Amino acid sequence: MVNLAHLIPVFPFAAFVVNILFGRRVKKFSAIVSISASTISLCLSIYTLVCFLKGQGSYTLFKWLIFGGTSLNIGVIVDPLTCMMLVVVTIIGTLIQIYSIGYMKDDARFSRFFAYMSLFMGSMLGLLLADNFVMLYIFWEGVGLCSYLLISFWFEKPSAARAGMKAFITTRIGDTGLLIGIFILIFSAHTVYFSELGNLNGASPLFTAAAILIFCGAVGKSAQFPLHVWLPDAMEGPTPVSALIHAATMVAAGVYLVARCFIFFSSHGQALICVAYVGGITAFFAATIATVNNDIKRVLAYSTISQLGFMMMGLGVGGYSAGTFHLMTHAFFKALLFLCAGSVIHSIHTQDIQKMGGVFRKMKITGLTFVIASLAISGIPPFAGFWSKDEILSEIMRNGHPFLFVLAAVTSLLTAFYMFRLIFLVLFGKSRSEIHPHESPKVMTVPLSILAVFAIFIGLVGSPFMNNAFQNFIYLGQTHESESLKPDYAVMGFSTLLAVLGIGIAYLLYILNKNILPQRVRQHFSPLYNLVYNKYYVDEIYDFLFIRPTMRLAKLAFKFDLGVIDGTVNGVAKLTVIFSKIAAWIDRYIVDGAVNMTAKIVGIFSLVLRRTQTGYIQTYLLIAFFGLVIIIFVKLIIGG
Amino acid sequence: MMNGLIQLLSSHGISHDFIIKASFYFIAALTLVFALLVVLSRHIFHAAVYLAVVLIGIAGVYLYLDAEFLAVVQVLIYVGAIVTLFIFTVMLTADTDAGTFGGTLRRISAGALVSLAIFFILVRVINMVTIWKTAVAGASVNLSQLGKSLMTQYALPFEVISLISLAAMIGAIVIGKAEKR
Amino acid sequence: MLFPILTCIVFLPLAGGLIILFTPKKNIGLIKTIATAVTAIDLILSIILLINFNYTGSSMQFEENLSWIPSVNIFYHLGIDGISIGLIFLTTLLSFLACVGSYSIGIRQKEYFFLYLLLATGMLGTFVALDLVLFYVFWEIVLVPMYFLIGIWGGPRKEYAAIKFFIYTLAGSIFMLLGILAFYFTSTPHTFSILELGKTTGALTMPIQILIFIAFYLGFAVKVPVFPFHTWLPDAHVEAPTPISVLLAGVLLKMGGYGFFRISFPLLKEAAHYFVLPFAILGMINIVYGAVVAMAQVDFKKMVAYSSVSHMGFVMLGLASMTTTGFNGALLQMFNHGIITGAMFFLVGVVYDRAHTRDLNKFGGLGVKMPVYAGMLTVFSLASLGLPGLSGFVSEFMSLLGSYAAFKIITIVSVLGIVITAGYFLYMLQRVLMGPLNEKLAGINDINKRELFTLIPLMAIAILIGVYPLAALKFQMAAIEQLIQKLGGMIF
Amino acid sequence: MIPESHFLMLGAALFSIGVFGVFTRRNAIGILMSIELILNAANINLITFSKFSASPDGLGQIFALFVIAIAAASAVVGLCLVISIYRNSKTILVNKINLMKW
Repeated sequence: MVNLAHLIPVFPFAAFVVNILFGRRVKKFSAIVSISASTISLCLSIYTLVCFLKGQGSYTLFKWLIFGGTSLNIGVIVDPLTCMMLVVVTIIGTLIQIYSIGYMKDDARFSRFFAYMSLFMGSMLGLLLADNFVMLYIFWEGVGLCSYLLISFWFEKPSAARAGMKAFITTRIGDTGLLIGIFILIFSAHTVYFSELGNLNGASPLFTAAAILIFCGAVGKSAQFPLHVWLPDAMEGPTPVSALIHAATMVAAGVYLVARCFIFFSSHGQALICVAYVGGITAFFAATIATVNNDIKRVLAYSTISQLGFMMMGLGVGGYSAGTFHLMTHAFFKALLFLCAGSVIHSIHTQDIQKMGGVFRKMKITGLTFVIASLAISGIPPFAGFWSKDEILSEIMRNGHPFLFVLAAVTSLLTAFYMFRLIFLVLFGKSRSEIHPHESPKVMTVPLSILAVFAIFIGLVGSPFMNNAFQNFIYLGQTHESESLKPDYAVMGFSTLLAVLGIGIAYLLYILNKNILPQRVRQHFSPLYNLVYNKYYVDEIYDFLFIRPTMRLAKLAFKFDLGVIDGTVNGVAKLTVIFSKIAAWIDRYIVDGAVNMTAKIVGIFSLVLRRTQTGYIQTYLLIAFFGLVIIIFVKLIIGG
Repeated sequence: MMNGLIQLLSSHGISHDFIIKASFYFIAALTLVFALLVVLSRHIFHAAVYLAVVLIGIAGVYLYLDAEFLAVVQVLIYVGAIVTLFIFTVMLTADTDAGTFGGTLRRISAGALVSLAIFFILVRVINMVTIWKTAVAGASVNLSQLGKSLMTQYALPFEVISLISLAAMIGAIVIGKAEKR
Repeated sequence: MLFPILTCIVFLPLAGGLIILFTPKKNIGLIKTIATAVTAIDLILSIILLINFNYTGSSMQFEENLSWIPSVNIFYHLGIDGISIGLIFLTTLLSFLACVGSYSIGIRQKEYFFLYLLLATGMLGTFVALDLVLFYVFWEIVLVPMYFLIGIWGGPRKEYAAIKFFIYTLAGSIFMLLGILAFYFTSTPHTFSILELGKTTGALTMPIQILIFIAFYLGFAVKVPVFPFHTWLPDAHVEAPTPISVLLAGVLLKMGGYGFFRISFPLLKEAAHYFVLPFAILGMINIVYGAVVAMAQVDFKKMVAYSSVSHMGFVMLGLASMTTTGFNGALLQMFNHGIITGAMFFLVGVVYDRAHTRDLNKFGGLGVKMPVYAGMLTVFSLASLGLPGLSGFVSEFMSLLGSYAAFKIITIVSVLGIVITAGYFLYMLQRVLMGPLNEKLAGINDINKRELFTLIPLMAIAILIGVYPLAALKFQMAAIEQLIQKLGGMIF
Repeated sequence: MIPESHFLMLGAALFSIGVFGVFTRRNAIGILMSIELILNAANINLITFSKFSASPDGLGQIFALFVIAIAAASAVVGLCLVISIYRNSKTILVNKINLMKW
């Protein structure tokens, strides 16, 4: 059973290189190249899953970097979490790439799109396989890069360019947290490898800080509360991108990271609680915004943030398997939701749900899959969402977090409400503007139906009917003491009730009395409504708090640089010029003066002497003799 | 010749020694006075005549120094030739300018001052020099001895002097000749 | 080594320059071929050097030692070890590529190429000289041609920039000369050779060491450039013609850093330890201040110049850490920065030649018209903002890691500097490549073969070091280890 | 006998009068006369020394002869010069002859 796990990311990278270099010539063919690459990766990951079941562990490859004493070897980690994620990511990736053939058919830079898609697949798979923090960080940034490239794919639109930049910088801020966390680990814990994280049981505050910093990286990537602003704007990118990156895989990387170092987090309690609360707040906060938003993709984006918050909450309360299970199921039905939204937008070319209505009649398959996905996400029993969300709710209850439980309950209620608000506004009722929806081509609807099948049945994997196969699989080999696997019927009933309640309210508001009630609600709670509608003005606050001051600081620094330092330099230059003037003046009047003075003296002196040149010989003789006399006289006096 | 004259006088009862001294001082004073006159006289012609007198006085002094030949030569050449030459020149250049002597008082006083200073220095030097004190009054030099040494030991200077005189003569003729236009 | 390879490398350009002096002025083609041939041979020689350089040995290799001025005990002493091998290769590579890039120079080609080759000799000499006087001579040789190159072929404010550059560096180098003389007189057998001085450093008392260190610091700090002395860099870069600013950023900035590695730290051990904290703080200021000011730039070249200030801050930080990782990171950062910023200036040159303006707001949407150029610019911008997988990240990561061991707060602040770096580079990318196409630039054509030729090798190296950093690290490992042992730093 | 210093005094006096004459005389001929005086003063000294010192063969007197000869020559030349000056500029007053004056 030779290890092929490390080849998984290689194929997408190869596809990327092929598409980038020969993109223009190969045009349509590039889609085939990247899809074949991801299918190969899919088979390899299934193969790795099979090997893993037969007991194939992780292994190291070669030395990559040397820090002084310790050397850093690259290796591949193969454990239940990775295999599960590998399979999920490759399945969804392939399906979405097939889907985007239809979606991006008439785009000028078709080949470049697929190049970026396979680059993303490569780095995402690399991230999953990395066995140490440094490699994880490298692919982590790689994935961030792809999201930047794909968000600003249609860079003619300035808004797309800005969104891309915003995404990259916000995630980058999170990444610096992760980087500092890695430094702490490397320096104080002398270890970088995930496998060695287990034995760091000493609960020193430094490690807790490291854990929180690593979580801060996850917050950036998975768009949790403080750093979530970039995800809604990321909807500027093409819909398959949003589906793949901003719903299923990349944003899940944050949750994956927390799950990966779950042992490390659990040994430092405070970090875990902090994860739980951040997750809870994000879930509730995002859900409220989703209820009022009018752009179909932004609603789904906020729902993703909310669901991610849900997963974080699951992990936070210690429900390792609950969190990861929800991560898997969510990936499927959220991707499906985005693709449905994509095909709707593809046919009616608008994203504003106010203008839509009655789409179901024309787009049967998309409509049906859309409904299935919404049922799944709201947590209606047979569908996937129910099982994973129920797991999380029971975990929260069991680990005794009353406040979190209330938060989770309200969030799941709101989730059901805004999903079905979407369903009723988009699919049913009369179309509010002259739109003429038409069913998307086969190449788009087939992946939709496959994903719909997954959305229905994937939940059963973790359900009691298949005696919790997923949970056992996740915990294979590790001792799992926290989670009791007996189904908690009370919680199940309660969550189903919440879901049905949500759907009912939505039905009441949007179908029965059309738009009377919503208007009245809006007027009644108008201040609250505006606050929520404007996304709690978070963007504006950030802009005001961070972006504008940095720009002002930058200008100030530049002026300072010009004024003060250049000023001093030019000042010094002017000073020297002044000095030189003074020196010149001195030189002219004093030094020169002295010279002229001596000249004058000599002049005066010579005038005196001139008078002796009278022209009479006698005076000359007189002077000569006078000299003689003086000399003799002196000689006589001195000679003595 | 000097001793003969002295004998003549001493016979008249004046002591031999006194006579010599008195006569010498008389001649010396005479010379000095006329020398001053040469320098100070207003008319150049008078100056020339006074010069002749001074030169004769000096000849007299030579006699006291037992240098009879020189006295004669002095009188012969100096007075006879040179002074007459001066007088010719004076005649030729009968400068009408009155008051040949003069010039500003300042110049005279400066000149006087310098010459007096020189005189005092010379006097000082004479008194200082002591070697003469020991010297004994040497024997007088007779003429034949003078002639022999002139011809034998000092033949070279003698020839040089003749050359100089010749040169002077030619020079005088060349300068004196009227320039051709 | 019987064949004096180092002397050849150093003086070959000069020989080429002299030949150019004899070629007729009109025959520009010949001049260009000579210059390119000379720099190409130089590059091949340095590659030969790389091949048979043995990594394990930390002592000087390819040493050449002839007495130059016996009366004052000055030797013509050349030699390279792990520290200078990378910089030599960088210099020969950049001078070859910049020479190819200089084909677009329009006026007075003959003087240009002569001065260019003279500059190349000066730069190479500085990196191989092991005698302080020889080092100082080469250090000064670099100044004169650079002054003329900026002063004659520069942009609008060229005289100001050239004079400012010249006087700034000269002022610094005078202090350096004082330091050299101080070394000469304090060393017992009165020697200038860096190796001997290295052995006898024990003798110097602390205050003398501090004085000499400060003297050398002034000389090198102007070149690096470190915070208060950096204002010559943006002016010199903005006004210098493209190939010259490539060399200026690619190599001249490294001479300062190299000076610290070769002279200041090994020879003045205690003083180095004494000044470690101010070094770190200055490094931090350089990074953050450089990044912040770069954010506010409108002129493309000035922005890249300030980014060099910020990147060289990592060198200072790495040096301050006194750890093998920090030193390795600093040295590698110098090499990587040379490659990346050299390429960035080429790219700026490409756009400047076509649009005749460097104002970032005047560009827009070039990505559509110049796809290959857009790809190149994106790759190099990402490399310079330290994206993992490209060379920038490796050296920054190691410097930060090394300096983290010594100074925790300073490193954390510097890491924030990286975010700002990402900010202004993406802001630049957005203004240049993205957004609606600026109609004035409609007729712009993509990057041509020659410019591409100058960029491909640099990109290849950047990616190679990014993916497999040991390729570059293995050269300098032994030398850094030995230096750290001598300094008594941590083998972390 | 007359002490030797008196003769020297006489010579000195004559010399200084001659010098005084040279300084103050405005007439060229006057100056030449004064020069003759100076030369004679020198002669007196010479002869005095030849008489009072132990010079064997009247060296002083021979020397005096030579001086007289030269004096004569110089006087001749001087006078001719004076005559030619007179012919040129009609005056022999020294303060008028100042062609050399700058």
